[in-house]
Amino acid sequence: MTLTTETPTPKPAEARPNAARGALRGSLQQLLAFASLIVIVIFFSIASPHFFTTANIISIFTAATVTGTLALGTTFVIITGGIDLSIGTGMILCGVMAGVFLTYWGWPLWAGVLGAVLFGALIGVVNGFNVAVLKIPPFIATLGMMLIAAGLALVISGTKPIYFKETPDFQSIMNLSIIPGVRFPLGVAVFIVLIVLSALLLSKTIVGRYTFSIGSNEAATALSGVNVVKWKIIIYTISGLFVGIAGVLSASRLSSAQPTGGMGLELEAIAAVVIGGTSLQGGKGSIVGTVIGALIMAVLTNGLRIISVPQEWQSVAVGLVILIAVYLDMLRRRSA
Amino acid sequence: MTLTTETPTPKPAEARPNAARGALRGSLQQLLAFASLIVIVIFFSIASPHFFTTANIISIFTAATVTGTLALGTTFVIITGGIDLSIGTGMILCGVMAGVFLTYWGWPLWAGVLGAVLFGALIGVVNGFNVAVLKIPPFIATLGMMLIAAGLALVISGTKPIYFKETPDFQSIMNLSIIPGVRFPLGVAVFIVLIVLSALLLSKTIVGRYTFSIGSNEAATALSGVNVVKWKIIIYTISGLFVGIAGVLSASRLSSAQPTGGMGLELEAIAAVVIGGTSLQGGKGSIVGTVIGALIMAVLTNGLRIISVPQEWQSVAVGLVILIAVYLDMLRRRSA
Amino acid sequence: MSAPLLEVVGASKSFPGVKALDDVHLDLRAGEVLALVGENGAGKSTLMKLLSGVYTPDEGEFFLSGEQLAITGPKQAQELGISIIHQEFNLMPDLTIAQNIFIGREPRSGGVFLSERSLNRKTRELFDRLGLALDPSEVVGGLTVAKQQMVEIAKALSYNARVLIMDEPTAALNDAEVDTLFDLIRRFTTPTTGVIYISHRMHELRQISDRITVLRDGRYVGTVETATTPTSEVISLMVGREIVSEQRQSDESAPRETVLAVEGLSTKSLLKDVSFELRKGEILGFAGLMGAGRTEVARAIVGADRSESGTITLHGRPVVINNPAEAAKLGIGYLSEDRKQLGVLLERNVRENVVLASLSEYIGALGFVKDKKIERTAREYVTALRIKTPSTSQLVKNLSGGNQQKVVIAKWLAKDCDVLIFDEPTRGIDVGAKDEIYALLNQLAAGGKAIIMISSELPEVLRLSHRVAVMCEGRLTAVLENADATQENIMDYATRFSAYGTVK
Amino acid sequence: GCSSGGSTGSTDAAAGGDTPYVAIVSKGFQHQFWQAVKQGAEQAADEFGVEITFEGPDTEADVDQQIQMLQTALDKQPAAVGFAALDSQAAGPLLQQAQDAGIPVVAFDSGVDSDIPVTTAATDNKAAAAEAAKQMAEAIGGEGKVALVVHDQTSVTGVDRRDGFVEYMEENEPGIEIVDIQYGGGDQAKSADLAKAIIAANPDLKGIYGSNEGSAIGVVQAVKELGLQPGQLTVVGFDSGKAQIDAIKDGLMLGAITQNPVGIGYETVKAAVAAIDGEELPKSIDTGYFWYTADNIDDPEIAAVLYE
Ligand SMILES: Nc1ncnc2c1ncn2[C@@H]1O[C@H](COP(=O)(O)OP(=O)(O)OP(=O)(O)O)[C@@H](O)[C@H]1O
Ligand SMILES: Nc1ncnc2c1ncn2[C@@H]1O[C@H](COP(=O)(O)OP(=O)(O)OP(=O)(O)O)[C@@H](O)[C@H]1O
Ligand SMILES: [Mg+2]
Ligand SMILES: [Mg+2]
Repeated sequence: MTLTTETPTPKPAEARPNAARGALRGSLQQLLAFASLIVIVIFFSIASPHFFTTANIISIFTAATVTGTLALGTTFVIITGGIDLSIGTGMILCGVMAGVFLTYWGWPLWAGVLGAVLFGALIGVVNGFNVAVLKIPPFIATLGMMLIAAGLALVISGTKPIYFKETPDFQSIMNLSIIPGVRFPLGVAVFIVLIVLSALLLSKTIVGRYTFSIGSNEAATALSGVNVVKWKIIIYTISGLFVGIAGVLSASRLSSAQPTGGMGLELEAIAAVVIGGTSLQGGKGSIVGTVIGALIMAVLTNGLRIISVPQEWQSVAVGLVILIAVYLDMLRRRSA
Repeated sequence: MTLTTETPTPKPAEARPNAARGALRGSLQQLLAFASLIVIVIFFSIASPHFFTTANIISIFTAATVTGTLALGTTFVIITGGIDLSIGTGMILCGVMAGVFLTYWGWPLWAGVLGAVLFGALIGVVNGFNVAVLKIPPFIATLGMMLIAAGLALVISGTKPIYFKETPDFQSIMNLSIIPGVRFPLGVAVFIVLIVLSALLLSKTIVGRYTFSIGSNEAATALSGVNVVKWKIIIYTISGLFVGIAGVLSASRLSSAQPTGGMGLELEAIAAVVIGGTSLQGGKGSIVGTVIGALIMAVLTNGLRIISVPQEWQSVAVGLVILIAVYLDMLRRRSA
Repeated sequence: MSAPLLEVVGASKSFPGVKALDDVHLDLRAGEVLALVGENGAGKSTLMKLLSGVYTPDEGEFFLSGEQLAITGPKQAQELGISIIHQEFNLMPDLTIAQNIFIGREPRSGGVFLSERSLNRKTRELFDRLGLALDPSEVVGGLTVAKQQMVEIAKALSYNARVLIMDEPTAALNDAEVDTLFDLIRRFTTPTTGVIYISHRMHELRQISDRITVLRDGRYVGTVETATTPTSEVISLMVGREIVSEQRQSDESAPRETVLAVEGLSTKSLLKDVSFELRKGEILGFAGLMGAGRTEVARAIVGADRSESGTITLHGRPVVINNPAEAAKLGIGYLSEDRKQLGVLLERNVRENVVLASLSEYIGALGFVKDKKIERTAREYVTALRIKTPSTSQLVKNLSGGNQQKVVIAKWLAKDCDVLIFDEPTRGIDVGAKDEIYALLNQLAAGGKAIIMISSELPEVLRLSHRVAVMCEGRLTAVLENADATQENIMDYATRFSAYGTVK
Repeated sequence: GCSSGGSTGSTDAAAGGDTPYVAIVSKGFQHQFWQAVKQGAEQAADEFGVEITFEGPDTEADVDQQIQMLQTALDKQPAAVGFAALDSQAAGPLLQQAQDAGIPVVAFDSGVDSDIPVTTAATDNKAAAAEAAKQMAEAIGGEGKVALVVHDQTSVTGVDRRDGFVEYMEENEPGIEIVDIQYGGGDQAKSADLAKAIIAANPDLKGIYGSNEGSAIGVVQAVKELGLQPGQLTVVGFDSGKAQIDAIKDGLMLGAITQNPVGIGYETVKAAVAAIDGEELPKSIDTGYFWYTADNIDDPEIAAVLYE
């Protein structure tokens, strides 16, 4: 005997999401952010002949690489219902550590890069520990880490930029042109690989499953026998790994480890994630969305500069686009 | 079997927390933050003879006034479970508006000040509208507003500071010494009045009750016939009023409306609120806590400078204190 | 006889200021269904949480087949073979049914990647075994409460448990679904397994249980054989007094004025042309199967959901209601069925919850609230509804489910509305309290209020309603006078439409 | 001409109209100093008939943001670029790219550590800071404790203005002790709060040096809030702006160093135009600095380089 033979069978009027609809809705959501992106691109292409050129498109991707990498990692954290404010200054600290390993300590290139990335993971472990074990709310745990990382970057570097004198090749990581003739930088290729990896991680692996599960209902996930503490630490560590990679990419791009800055980058990355349809309440989100969000931010910044909008108006424009993009997303969700 | 007719009377084992205990618990929570504050004050008093002097204590209060005012207003928003990232740059914009009203448009002092404060309320209304009516998540709605306000401050001022040439008295609002001999500035007195007002508002009025209700369970509050949309707009407007007041105080202190800065101040204010025991999940919080939180931040910054800790270490120290203070608060709550 | 399957000896558990369990004993024999009953707050859920590793006991020993257990956590309890369906849902709304059921036990392909296909296949196998018709890839958040409950049950059964604990599994189910559930339980109980079954529905105990253990005020009262003990005796063991047996609502023929008239109410998702009138002083019961649209009618009336068309006339005047605040202002109160999500402020105290809907009546000059008056009102309702709480400043989350429900009722009583819509007002409430709530509803109706009462329990509908409205698939299929209504004809009207909305 | 700092007209020009387009990427745009540079650049743009855009990062810590701006500027294929590097090394690959594309680069404000720029229009910040130190030493009679409130810990200007001051004192004034160096990010309120802390910790402090407009005004603010008598504490500053000018006139501040920001902007565009026309340029253009006090503040030569 089945449940539904007793009750009236589902009828068309019973507009409830089913699997097919769910999938469609998922892609619609990305479609909407994607549509925003297309609209913005078309607008700038009409407004300036310098916008839609190979060189400028590569510039946009290059600009999106560092923030985008941060956004990829923090997507995991946000889907758990957390937040990571330490990614901006954490990235700066990882860049400084790359400088320390390579220039001060003379490690070989691969070791220094690996070391910096793992240092990012370490920041993530500490964040994860503070959030999962000490139960400090993510906003505060990572706000504290944001300040600590900013301070440590200055302390460790001696408040001076570190140059990669010993390993001149370091700058190739971001800048090496891998397609002769078109200036397609290696860093952008790295970013694309990271996108694919994180998409797989989020949608096809157990980490991804628990990321969604924790964000959806943490208590229930724990009651189901999942070691939520362990997995949360792992998820923050993943975010930290991306912070480390972003630190290396950014230092490589600047051919130097700058000990300052990074503040505000976390908000940019979070904005990219949310524009891409990931909910700050947790439980919902996608990598594709985050990539589109990061591209919207990068295109907007670049395009406004290309069409020479006075700089003071640029921040107004970005603010408005964030509001409109997320509002449209809300509208769609409610009508769906 | 016989039918027993006794009604279940409360038994002695049922010694459950009563009103008095609840109140005690509330004050214990503040006690803990207060204890942290005392420990920090004692530490610095021992470390430097210059710390615990009348002049320096007044300096600390002066430094706490602007951030503290922002923190008071944002306490309401945070208790509803929201967040307001626009308070920092919003404050800058309100200062600029004071300059526009008083210097460019030649309004009388009272009108210009009122205008700037109401302009802050207007920012709050827009935030409230975006959050409550358009249902944009508070983090994003106010992040957008943060960027818009930063841009508008530059646009409106023409990227120049505005000086209060027409109304030299404007600077008295913050700087006038109201107790002869000890240089107790009027601004600090204003701050103290704001503390009392906001404490009354939060604990004794209908706005305060609904602030807690909405933060506790918004859907249930709405179904109970509370016009949640209206009250949320009101609550964001209250935060906006405090932003306006902070803008006036800050411009008055500098005798000029500076069109830049303000970014990062929102995180400082939010940190003060959270250190004071208000939960970012909403539903819990107090003004006393926020004031203690703001004082902890101000004492820490001042004290570290007084004992000449190298500046790069200061941000590490503040980060650590935030983590420790909130961790201790968590501990206490769990054991309670 | 050999050792019982599961034995609890001398279990005690205190919360700050509350002794929830005091030296409780319990034994579950292999192959039986043991019912656990007691008033709201008697400690049933707490005892089960000790068994499932959610709480650690202050005192007490547990034995499984004679072997002493040390239960350290939920996962370990599951591994020991103790599976539980909690009173509150524990599902991840953003995941699919299959993902929910196998959370923590995902099948993997090649060691790294998850295989959605084998996950769905395993789930379908489970459903086939259990006789459930659910789509494993559906997202749980979009399911009805009843279907979510079935997912919970399927999840608990998917562990090869020896002891299955069910904490009020039928609170959200209708009769047909309850039958399905009982069928599952009977299939589950083999000579090596046992079920502990908690419910406030007395007639269910007779259908499913072998023995009944009674708790009162955190203490063990006794265990009786179901077959040889009359229900009235179980009830008096539970509440320590006699409950008047069921009686039908006497029909009053005097014509009364219409308070609320609903004409042609339709919504995008479900409702089709719903029209009815509600009269002063009457209780209009709404019956129907799960998903028939009763809740949706209520939500559309108070403006919690948008309606596509339809007019609402209140006291003869047409009104437009856009949100619950406007409804409340017009004197229409809605008491929702989902207590935890939509009813109470769990983190606030009893007092604040009681006056939430009527707070504007407690405002003095300058917008200050009158705390003393609030306290007086709150205490009044705590006494009147016999809400079991040490004081009005107790946080609602620390009350038992039934007492939370009473707090929600108190909230609407304090508001003094002309029209009250009670959606499943007795869900999760013990027999004694139910009786009190029935009396209250009658008293309110007698006092001139117009009441809509949505209930999935037919006996309750029949007992309380002056008239019974029956819904099926978003349509109103009948409005019956109490005298004409029987369980049989209500069920008939509730299944009036076959598939795709055609009339039978 | 494009005088309003980047009207959309410049794109058309850059697209191949006959007016050459010069993209200027500075170290900032919000502060008065940069606005004055921009003003000078616009003056020259009008005079020489070129289109310009002027932009800079939000703070002098945002090296990355500046690099993005330079990249975008190059993508617009300008006739020349004016560039004030926050970090020369960081800009290396882009400068190379500019050179490869045949776009001349004019460095301004501080030197770019590279052969690529055709010339550099700048103030010697270290020498200017040393001048401030010299004036301070004279005012306090070569003896006592002094402190610094610096706007930035890592940027070239911040470091040069700090080191120029400190090194002068160490080399020439054995009687003067530097007791504290704090960084206020150029934010007035923050600088005021930290100056107050320094004064509280060192009651016998003789002087404070503020390394840019915001820092200097912050120090003045601290003096006001503490109610110190004029002369009790010697304050020297850097840059101008109304508040600083007023403080000097009121005697709260001894004097300040001013660069010639309008001149920097003007010379940068002028040099860019020359480079576009293929003219030879000197390796560096010194735009100079001045020490001004209440006495010489109204001299035409000084008044011309101050901005309000
Ligand atoms: N976490 C807690 N903190 C404080 N008190 C609690 C807590 N959990 C339960 N209690 C109290 O313990 C007692 C027993 O509660 P329990 O939930 O076990 O009752 P129950 O028998 O399941 O009632 P119901 O039938 O209403 O579900 C109640 O008085 C309740 O208020
Ligand atoms: N917000 C919503 N989104 C999607 N479907 C909904 C929504 N609200 C209600 N429904 C669907 O509308 C139908 C009517 O549900 P409703 O709750 O009104 O039924 P009911 O008769 O009260 O039954 P019960 O409460 O016993 O489940 C259900 O199928 C439900 O899933
Ligand atoms: Mg229970
Ligand atoms: Mg219902």
